[in-house]
Amino acid sequence: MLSLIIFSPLAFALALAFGPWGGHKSARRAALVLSLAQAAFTAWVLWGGDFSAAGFQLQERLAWLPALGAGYHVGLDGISRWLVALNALLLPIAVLSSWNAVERYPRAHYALMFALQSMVYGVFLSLDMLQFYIFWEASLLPMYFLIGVWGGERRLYATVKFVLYTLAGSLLMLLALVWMAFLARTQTGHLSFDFLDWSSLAIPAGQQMWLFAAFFLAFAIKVPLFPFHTWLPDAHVEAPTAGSILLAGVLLKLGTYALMRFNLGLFPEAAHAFQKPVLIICLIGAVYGALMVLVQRDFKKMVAYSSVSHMGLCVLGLFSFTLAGEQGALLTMLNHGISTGALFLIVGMFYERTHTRDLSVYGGAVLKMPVLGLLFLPVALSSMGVPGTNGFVNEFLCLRGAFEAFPWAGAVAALTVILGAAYMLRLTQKVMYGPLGGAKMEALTDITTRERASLGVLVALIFALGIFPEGILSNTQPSVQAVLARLTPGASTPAAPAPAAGGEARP
Amino acid sequence: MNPLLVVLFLPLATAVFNRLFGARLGKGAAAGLACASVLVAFAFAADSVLGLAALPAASRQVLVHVYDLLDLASFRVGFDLLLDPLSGMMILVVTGIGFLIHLYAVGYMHEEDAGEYARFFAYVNFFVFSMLTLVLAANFLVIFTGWELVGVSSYLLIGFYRGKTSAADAGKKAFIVNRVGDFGFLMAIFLIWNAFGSLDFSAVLPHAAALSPGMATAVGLLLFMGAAGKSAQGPLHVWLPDAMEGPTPVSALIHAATMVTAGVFLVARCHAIFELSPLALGVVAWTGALTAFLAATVAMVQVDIKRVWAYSTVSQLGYMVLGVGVGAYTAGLFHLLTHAFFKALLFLAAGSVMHALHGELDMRRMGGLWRKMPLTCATMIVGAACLAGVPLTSGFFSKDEILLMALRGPHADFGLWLLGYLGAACTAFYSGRLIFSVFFGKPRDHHAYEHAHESPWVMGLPLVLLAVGSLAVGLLGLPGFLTHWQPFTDWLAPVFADLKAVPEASASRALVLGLMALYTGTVAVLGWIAWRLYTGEAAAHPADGEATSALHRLLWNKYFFDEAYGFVFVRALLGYSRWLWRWVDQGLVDGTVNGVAAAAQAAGDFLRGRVHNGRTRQYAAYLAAGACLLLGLALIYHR
Amino acid sequence: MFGVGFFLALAFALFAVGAFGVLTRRDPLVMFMCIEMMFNSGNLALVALSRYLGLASGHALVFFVVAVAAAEVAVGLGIIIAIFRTEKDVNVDHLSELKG
Amino acid sequence: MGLREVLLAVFAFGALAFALAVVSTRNTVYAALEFVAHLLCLAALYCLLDAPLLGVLQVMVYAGAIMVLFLFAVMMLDIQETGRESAFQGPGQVAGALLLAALLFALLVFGADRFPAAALAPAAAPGAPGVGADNVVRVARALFERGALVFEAVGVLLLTAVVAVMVMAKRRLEN
Repeated sequence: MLSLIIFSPLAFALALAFGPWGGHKSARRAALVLSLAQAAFTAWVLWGGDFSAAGFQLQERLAWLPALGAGYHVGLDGISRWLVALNALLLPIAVLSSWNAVERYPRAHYALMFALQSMVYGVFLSLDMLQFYIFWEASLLPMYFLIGVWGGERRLYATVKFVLYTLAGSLLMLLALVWMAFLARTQTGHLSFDFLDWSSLAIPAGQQMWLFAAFFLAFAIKVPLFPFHTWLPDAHVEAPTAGSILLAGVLLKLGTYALMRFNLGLFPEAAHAFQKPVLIICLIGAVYGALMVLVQRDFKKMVAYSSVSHMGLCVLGLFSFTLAGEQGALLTMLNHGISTGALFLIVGMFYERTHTRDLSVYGGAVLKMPVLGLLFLPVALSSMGVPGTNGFVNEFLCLRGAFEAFPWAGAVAALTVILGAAYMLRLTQKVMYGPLGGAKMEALTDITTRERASLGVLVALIFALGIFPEGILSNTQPSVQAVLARLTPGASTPAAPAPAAGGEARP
Repeated sequence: MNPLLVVLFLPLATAVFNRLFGARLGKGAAAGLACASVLVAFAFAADSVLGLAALPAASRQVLVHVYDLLDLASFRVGFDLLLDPLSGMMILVVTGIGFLIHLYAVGYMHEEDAGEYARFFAYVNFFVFSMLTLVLAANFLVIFTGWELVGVSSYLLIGFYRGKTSAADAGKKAFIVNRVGDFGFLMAIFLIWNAFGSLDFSAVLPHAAALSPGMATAVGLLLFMGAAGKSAQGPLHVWLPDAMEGPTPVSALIHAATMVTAGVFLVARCHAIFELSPLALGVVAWTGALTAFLAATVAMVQVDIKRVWAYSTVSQLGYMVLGVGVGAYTAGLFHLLTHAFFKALLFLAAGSVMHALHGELDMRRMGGLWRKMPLTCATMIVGAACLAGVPLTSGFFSKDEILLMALRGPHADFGLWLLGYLGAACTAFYSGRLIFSVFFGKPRDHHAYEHAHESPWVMGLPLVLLAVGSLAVGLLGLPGFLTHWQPFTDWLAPVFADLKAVPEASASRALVLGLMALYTGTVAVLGWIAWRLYTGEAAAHPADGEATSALHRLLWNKYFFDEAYGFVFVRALLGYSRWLWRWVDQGLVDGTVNGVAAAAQAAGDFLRGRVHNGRTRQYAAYLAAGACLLLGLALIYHR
Repeated sequence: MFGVGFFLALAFALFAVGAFGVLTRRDPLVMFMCIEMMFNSGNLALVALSRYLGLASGHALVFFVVAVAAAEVAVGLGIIIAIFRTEKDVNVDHLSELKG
Repeated sequence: MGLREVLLAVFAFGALAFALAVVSTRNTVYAALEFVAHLLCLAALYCLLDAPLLGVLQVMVYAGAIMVLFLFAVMMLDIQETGRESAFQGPGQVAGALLLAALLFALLVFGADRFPAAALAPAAAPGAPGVGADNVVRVARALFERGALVFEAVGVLLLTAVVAVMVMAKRRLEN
């Protein structure tokens, strides 16, 4: 069933690319129908899994290269379930966002989006490491073309930078994969790339350091964490709206998901050793990212840097090795996908009307677009992390996790609460409020029903997840606890700073 | 369906309904719906409070669990509501005064078109919901949720006139300064979670003694940081005066009666933690006293009547914080109650004057309006009297109690009393100044004077009700020696039962009477000075800007707080970020990335130049070297 | 004294001298001669080993080497003369148009 | 030290001497002549090493045909004493070349030592090169029986060489 989820978008992509769809109107309608069908199917399959336990559900296995120990092995558990759901959700929205924006080669545009979708499904669901690597690299290609063909002026520079950057990181990971496979052979007698086999390996601490570092570099570039983030603003600025939505909504999550699944899952001792440096990188990333947003002139660059800040917070939660932190990180992946997806959707709507991303042109948009004003507010509040919206829950949990691990880390990370409010309000003020800023603003027309539908769905989710976070947390908890159990079996987690009277019972 | 849920969620429901469909319903229906929902909420609130009163004093608490918010393995927190005497009082104030202000707003916002009208009432209803969430919270997470939602609704309402940049800026400023306070509050919440493993008041406050003194001080100070952000105390007061950009009913409801008192409510609610660390209480008391005095001085020179009342609010909040800071929680809360009434009255009256003079706020262009607006004048005089502390008014009783406690209370200090007394003196002066320059003396702007007219009944009625309320509420907390009938103290006793002793002022009757005489004298003298200055021929207002003395310039520029913050935070931060962006992000990080690419290309070119340069003999040399290498390797590796 | 080692050493010496000649001389003709010299050193080694091992195939191989050398000289000189026709100068260092 | 050894020594050192001479003389014609002498010495060595056929072949084909071609080329190019400036190109390059040549020689000798010829000796000596007429028969058998295919290949190679030279020559005539 899972293989169907992975490969059906690919089939749709081919159908779209070579199917009988003439003009760009019929192509986009077909793309929308197919994407909705895909989303429905995925939802139906995900609904099937029972997630009270921590293990992998709906597994499918196929011997592909037994000599190499590489097979086709897919599985789903609490962690990857909601990420797959997010992926399924964002595609129809991305298709809707390219409704009028894309005139050139529409069929190829939608086909590439479906291909990207299929690759991302592959990454989230694959349990065989070689297969994971293949999907990981393959996910770059559709994005390369999406940015390269339908992008802005400096799209070639941006897209080559994006692909090479990620590639450079993941080559190191390939080395680590091979090393692990041989390690598996020395310990279990046969070469194996299977994640479940690797989980049972006893990896010597020394080697763990190197393996952890290699994996971490590849995923840190993808997340992106502080020193490796400069590709993101360029990629976003030059990407078409649909590209930005998928890039921010899903591709960034590949990095954080992989960090949680592989770095924390396979290398406990190394994770503990690297905990402090990683926390420091995340702190820098979070605060630095927020500062960068304050000074940007370009609308999309602002949102891109805010993603760097949010993702820094997410990995901060990941590396706090506390239940609250991990759950917070997982929730950040979801909520960031929704709120930043919505932000890019809004940027797209503005770009369609004013054809510029330079903020100096904007001002007083709410007077001409009251409905957008109504929908823009929850998205801004979610990005700021105001209670009642989804942004607050994951920020609260991540900060809680960081605070539980190292109070100083929590304190510094909490600065992003203030900076977040500062940059989001500056953005809202610059774009929405104040007097009408010139001719371009006069020509603004309010958002159409199509745009209202896609934005409305995301805003509804923002409120739903904000008010009922337990809906998601309850069924990701067993899997997250399993990862945590591996991480801190013997080692005691950092003692709580104060002599706890009530006592914090460790999971 | 517990009545509390109705009290809480009805305003939310009407807010959402108004925001989405209000415009289509038309102004009457939208306003009617909004006012009705708050009135019904008030009714249900009164009913639940009466139910609460029926319970025996010891167990006067009602806990309502709505649903589970977070359920991590060892830690559960739910959306729980707690009704106890403290929150009972607060919900009555919020819904009661809220309703009157809604009624007033119906008249005040009349000129707006249907869309804006519905949007206004939606936001005000949303504010009532947020404030009730804050007040009824049973754990730190829900109170924080209410805290932020109140911040959001204040942002929306201050920036209500979206077209005006100054309004939007004021909204942004308010929210960001609140967020600075929330940062401290969030840190406190995490420390409490670390220490107690739970966030429920029932689990944390009774066991507060478990906190080490150092930790108690830290939590106390951080909680107060949150409170200062919300109640505009100390360094975080800058946003309140600018919040006057919002419509006047907003100023009355949010920036006078309810939201700004949230800080005092928080300190009262967590008094168990504050009691553990005298240092934290000291900081609270001194911040309160200083703010009270400084704000009062600034209020003396302002010319915009709403700004005068704004600074007066900051000053009165200083008194409440002072009261709470010296351990006199009941006195502080009593002043909160009385202040809610008369400050709301003053703002609404100012709104009525502004409404009559078509938006004119500068008192130097008013005068002699009492003939044109007798009702507004009368009610404003009542309010000003309470504010100034004229004897037998509610303000007199509540402020005296605080000043008495500052002198003789459990954590008393003469300096605190002195600051409080000087503040009270300034308060008497500026309230007199405002009343006399607006209503008495010669009208300075004849054109405006001609057009002035009394406000419609829908605005007049709330004024009258609030005036009566202001005077009546004073009776709830008469000084001890007058009567043993202390309804307010008795009502709050169960909440502060854990305090060692209800802080009875250990003062003799003579001292109390002496102090009262002192205050009455001060009020009378300053009132007379104000009369002489502002009703005589030459109105003694220096024109804007040309400050006569350095002190005047200092006060006129509000101690240069805004300029200092503007420089330190805004410009320095942005400058640093811009530098960071250009040098670190573009230069260092992106530089290395592009540098690596350029280096690779340069290396390629260099090699091409060296190797493929057409010189045959060099090729031969490379060939020979290659041959040697291979031979050597063959020899080495072939044993 | 004159065993196969001696002749092999001689062949290697000739090979080294030939290599040195190719590396240092700038006149293409002399370079060709040195290349021929290297060919011959190969032949000498072959003949010496053939005699030592008692094999005739060594000689056959020398045959082929000579044939190849002849073909190589023919084509090489042809090229040099063609270059000379156009450049009027055959100094190897000046002929460097064929560069990357 | 019989006559054979004396001759061997003479021709061996003669070949080496002439080789060094070819490399060092400035004048190309002298180099060509020295190279011919070198070849003759080698031919003599072949004869002394029981390879009379090769000796004769060397003289006829190599010294005769190829060197004549060289001399033709020298005449055609009428090189004006290109060797006037020093035959070598500055000390640096010469040193480098010397180093490389010495290195080659050392490695080869060292290599030969590593693989003693004895190791290559086949179990049985199928056909010793023999002496005199017997040598020709054996070489012919080696050439045409076992090496027939290679022989044809070399034939093709020579053909292509001839064609190549023809093509170059033709173009030269046109311009």
